[in-house]
Amino acid sequence: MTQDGDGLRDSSMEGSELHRRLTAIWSTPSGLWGALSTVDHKIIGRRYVTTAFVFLALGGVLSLLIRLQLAQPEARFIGPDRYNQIFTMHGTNMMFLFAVPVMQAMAIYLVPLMVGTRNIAFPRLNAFSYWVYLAGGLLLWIAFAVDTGPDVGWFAYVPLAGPEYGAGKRADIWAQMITFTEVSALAVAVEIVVTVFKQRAPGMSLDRIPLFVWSMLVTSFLVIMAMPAIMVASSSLILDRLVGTHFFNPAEGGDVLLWQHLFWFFGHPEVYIIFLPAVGMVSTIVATFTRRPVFGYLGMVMALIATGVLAFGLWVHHMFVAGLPRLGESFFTASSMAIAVPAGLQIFCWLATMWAGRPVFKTPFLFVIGFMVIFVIGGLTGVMVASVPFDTQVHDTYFVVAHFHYVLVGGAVFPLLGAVYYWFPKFTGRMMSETLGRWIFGLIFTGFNLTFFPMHILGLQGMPRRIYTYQPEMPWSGLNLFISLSAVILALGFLLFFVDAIRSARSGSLAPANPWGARTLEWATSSPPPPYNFARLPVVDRLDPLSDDIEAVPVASGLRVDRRELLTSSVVHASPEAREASPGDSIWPLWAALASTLMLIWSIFSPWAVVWGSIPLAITLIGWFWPKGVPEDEA
Amino acid sequence: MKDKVVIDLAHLPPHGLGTASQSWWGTLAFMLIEGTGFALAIVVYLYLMSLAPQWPLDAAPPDLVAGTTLTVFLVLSVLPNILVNRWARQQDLRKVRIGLIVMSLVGIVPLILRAFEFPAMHIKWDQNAYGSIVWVMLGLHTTHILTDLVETLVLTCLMFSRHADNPRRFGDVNDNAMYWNFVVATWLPMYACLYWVPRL
Amino acid sequence: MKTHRALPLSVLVLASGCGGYQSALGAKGAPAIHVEHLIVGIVAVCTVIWILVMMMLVLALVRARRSVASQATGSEKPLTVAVSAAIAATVVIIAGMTIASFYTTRNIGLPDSTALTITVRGQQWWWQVFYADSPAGPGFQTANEIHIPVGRDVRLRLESPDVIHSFWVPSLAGKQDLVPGRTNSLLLRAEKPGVYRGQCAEFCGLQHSHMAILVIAETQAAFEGWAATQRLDAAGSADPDIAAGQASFMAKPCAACHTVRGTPAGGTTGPDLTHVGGRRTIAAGLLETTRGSLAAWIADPQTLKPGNNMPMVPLTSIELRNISAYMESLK
Amino acid sequence: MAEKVSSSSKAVFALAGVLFLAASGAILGWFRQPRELRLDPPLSANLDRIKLMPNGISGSPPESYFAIGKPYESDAWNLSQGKRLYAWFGCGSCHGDGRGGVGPSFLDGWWLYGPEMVSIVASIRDGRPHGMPAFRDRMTSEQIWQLAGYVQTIGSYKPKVAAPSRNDDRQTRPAENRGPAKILFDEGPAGVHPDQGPTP
Repeated sequence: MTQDGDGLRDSSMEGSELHRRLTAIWSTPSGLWGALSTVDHKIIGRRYVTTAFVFLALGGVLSLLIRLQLAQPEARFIGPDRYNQIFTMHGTNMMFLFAVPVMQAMAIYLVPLMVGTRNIAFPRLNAFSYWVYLAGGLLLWIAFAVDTGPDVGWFAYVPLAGPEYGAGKRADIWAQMITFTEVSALAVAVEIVVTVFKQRAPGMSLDRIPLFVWSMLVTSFLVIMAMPAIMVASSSLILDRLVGTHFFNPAEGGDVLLWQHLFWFFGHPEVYIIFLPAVGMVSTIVATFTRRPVFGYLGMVMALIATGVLAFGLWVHHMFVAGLPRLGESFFTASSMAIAVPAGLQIFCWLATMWAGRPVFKTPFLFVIGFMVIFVIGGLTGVMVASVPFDTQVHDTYFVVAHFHYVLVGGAVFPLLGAVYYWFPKFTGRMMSETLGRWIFGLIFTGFNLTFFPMHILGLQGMPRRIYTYQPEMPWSGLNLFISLSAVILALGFLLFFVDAIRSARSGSLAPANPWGARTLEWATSSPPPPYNFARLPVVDRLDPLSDDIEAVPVASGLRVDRRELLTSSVVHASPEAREASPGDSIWPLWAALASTLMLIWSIFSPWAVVWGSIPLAITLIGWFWPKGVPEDEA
Repeated sequence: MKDKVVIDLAHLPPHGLGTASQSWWGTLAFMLIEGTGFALAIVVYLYLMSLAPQWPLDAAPPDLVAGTTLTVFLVLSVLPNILVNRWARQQDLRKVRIGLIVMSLVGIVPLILRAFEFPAMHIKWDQNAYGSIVWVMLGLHTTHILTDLVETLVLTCLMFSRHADNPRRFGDVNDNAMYWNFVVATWLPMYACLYWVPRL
Repeated sequence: MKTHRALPLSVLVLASGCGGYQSALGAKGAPAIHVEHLIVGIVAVCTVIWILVMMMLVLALVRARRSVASQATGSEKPLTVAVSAAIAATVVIIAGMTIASFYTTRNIGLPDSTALTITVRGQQWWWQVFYADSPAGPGFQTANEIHIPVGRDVRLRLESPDVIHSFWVPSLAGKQDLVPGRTNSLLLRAEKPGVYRGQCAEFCGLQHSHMAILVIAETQAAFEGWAATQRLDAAGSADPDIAAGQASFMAKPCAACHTVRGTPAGGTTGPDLTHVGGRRTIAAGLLETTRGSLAAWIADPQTLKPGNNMPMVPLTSIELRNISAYMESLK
Repeated sequence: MAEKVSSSSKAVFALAGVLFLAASGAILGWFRQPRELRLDPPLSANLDRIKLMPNGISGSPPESYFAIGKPYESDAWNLSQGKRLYAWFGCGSCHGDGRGGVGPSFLDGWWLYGPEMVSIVASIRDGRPHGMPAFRDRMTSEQIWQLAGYVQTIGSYKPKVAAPSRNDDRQTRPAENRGPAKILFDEGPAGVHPDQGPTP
């Protein structure tokens, strides 16, 4: 069936000629049009990361406003209406516009490189997912800017977010922003699953997949299984609000707690969707900076999968005080505590790796050490809130605020910052500053602990979450002032981080292909990689294909250079199956994203938007998939 | 770092079919997403039922005629669908063209039957939670029929265009056939839930 | 790093030192005391674990730095044993915590019968409290203040007519949500007489921050005396200011939302004010009850508690003074 | 690679994108919903200064009402407060869910005193013959305006974007944001009164 033997092959091509031809076929044209129509996973991944960090900065500004208001009792700096918008925006923004997208964004950039392929699977879907994500973020922030930001909390409990108590379109904007980000997250999850399953370099069997790729694979499955729940929930909410369905109306057979079940069936796995990629980053950084592979590869993979499975059996621990039967709750106590086993296993394996390795204390590794210190606290307070009686006292207090910041900032943002320092040379071709990096780590580590540790105490002292102020007679003002001042240190650390990142991207010292002596495939190509990633696809015969004793990287030849071509391989053994075309640049994903945006925003106002808005969407999708007669469209 | 060519891939086919193609896996992943959505809708239905004093809430059980006819029709539609799938695998363009025209027509019939299913529920979406969930379940499944119908129509046009005779197009037909089977398969538990659970 | 190691310990010291009248530590009621024991136990165990893990981390980093050559020779077997042992220890510890948690759950559950049942309805943004009919007399309604006899089991029936609230008086018991369409229950029991503050712990809208409740635990006799007073209608007064205040109250929009038993005022939207002057605070714990604070509140409720449902009623200064006097007189 | 698109059509596409973004921004700006939780006492006192025609029908609101952007007709927060006032002040005991009872209906296209805000405000404030009591002493001016805005919304034939959604109660009629007057309108034997109210 190989009737097309006529394509131009790379087999006997010289390096420079190969480079010229591959560049011609894979590169993104310059200019606005090229930027809008590119499907290069590296360009889109960088865009995604940058956008997510912009949202991080905006969310950080909101948190400073919160701290300003809470620095003293009965402060009048921000009124309750604006304050409720601010904390809702902070949570929503950090979870849906920063944490999940940034982890997926790192994967969009890194996974194809780490598995040794030339582009992500479904690259046009990838472009589409970015535009949809951007539109969702703009919707939320523009709404907030015009004083129509959601004010119902990031978990938008009904009936407060429901039709009767959530006046106006604020809650609808929240719910529809969810749809935007979920569509984009689901799309990316599918791309990553298929990339990992089908596009691994020849020989990269399941037991040779880098741990970061494993973590993203498990994360993507979590996204696929968990996010439909929030889509069902937010759609039901919009229907209740717009056309008068009764999902959450107890007077007509609906149920208020149904919302909480649906939300947390998504919401708890969400935590692991954010945390598991960080686990992969930590494993990668630990391996590189201890100069040895991570101890217990199989155990680490099993722990990832076990965490992913257990993640779906924990959601009720967010509802311990909602009045569910106590016996059922005890089951969820047990399952919530059980997740400490795989988490513990990972911690112990990293410790063992450090024990047996030769640590090099570079900035990425410092962030990993900071992660260990902070995340263990977050994990232990997680065990605490898993206990029903314990939780009845700390649920919805600042203890929980402290807990999840220890888990999410300690467990995910610290590894992420480490990962940015680690992969920055690959992303940009330039190194970040090691000196500044140490300062930044010091400021963020100190600022973080001083800011969030006292919140545990405030919670036990009875300070609830989400209050816009507190009365002077409560014994909380001292610690609150202390926290607000400490937040300045933390903010300074992040400010310096942004300064360093921007400065280094423009004028950092030039990076070699493999500045850290790392052993995964993304370091086998130049920094930054060429548009085609690898001139010849690498062949893998071990877990760490760039280990020190390798003299020349084994590669494969025989791919065409007159169309975008990559290799598909079998799921288990990664033995080559076909030379596959990878779609070229296209503007249609952007049009499809704009059509989706039109339909989704319109449907906040009218149910008919789903009918009429689907027409332009269908047109753009047909335009997207209709063959254009280019070599990539044919086989 | 230096390269060392160890294998040559020139002999491989220029496009993978079935499990060797990415789009097959992509379709599977999207089916997993949507399947989770359907499963959740059924869970919501059963959850609301568990809370209700009687079920259906303030309504007679749905009439069986439209829904059962649709179910039988959907199950039967799998036959031509399997044939189209087989012809596409054999890359028999003429048969695939005929099959796709048949499947396009087959895709329209359920929409007509569906129009009779909504009134057969004896309730509107805004009357109570039972009405809300049955309308949403029917609506959710209808969008899937509609989506697949549009996809089939587009593919039919495509197979009559100059792009038709190409393994990649036949792969698309395979994926579309797989998706139709999925649309049928998801309907069966929904049918049992909507029409028979209220009669238990 | 040293300060951080000391921090988990200091949390115990610090927090138990300042167990105020709204604190999970320094509990004064049986359920909260059980939970406090559990909290202290689990926090202590976790602190030890954290210290051990941090010691391992420091040792691993320091050791490896010192002995660069050693790692090549060592086999991985000791590490495997160590990691396995650590995991086994994790399993044992979390099993222990699960069991401890389970027993505490049983201890804080509601007994089959309680001395008193009080219905609490959370509203945006105040607490409506119903005492049921009892042999001592008919039931009555009050707001934002619960009196209970000390040393007795009290069952709270928790309901909400609007959004979800959460009843939380940390010194006496853990929290329990008030969920529209459902009725939840909570065991309350005070071991010592005292005033215990609580506040809504589930975000419920604009004034979630100002939705406090006081639980006043007193001896059986004092409690019965208080209940007897609450059952009475509002007493009239000969004082001309108070009488004028009452007249204004009835003529102005006040009576449309508030009930004062024994008068024509029978509104049900706002709190029952029959004995408002006898309560310690007004506006759900916002201000102490004094004539001045009453006047301030009535004059401009939207500045003191923006977004709450009490409108700003235009009053002359004399009307304001008289109505405040009237309110204060309703002991 | 990608389709060949001439530079002029590129510019058109880019322009379309920019216009689209601008339009979405403008739409959002239009739906800006700042909440005025505390109306300044002078403003609220001024709200009382409506000018009415001698027959008590129609007239004009004070200038300041326009200056603050007619919030009682267009602002979701005020309308939903009005809906709560409707329940708290027992309007339903005479007017039912808006379809009337002892008192007149708001949904029948027949506004006894015209559909303007000032007329409704005057009806609530001063009462009307045949049983409509005056609420002057039971509600503040701001509350009367909020309630009037809500009452006007119930009877509107074009559902307002800011109109309240359904309550978490038993459903008796479609919620205000779905235009109940339009859905439930029953011309009745007497026909509509074009002189007095809007026609559907």
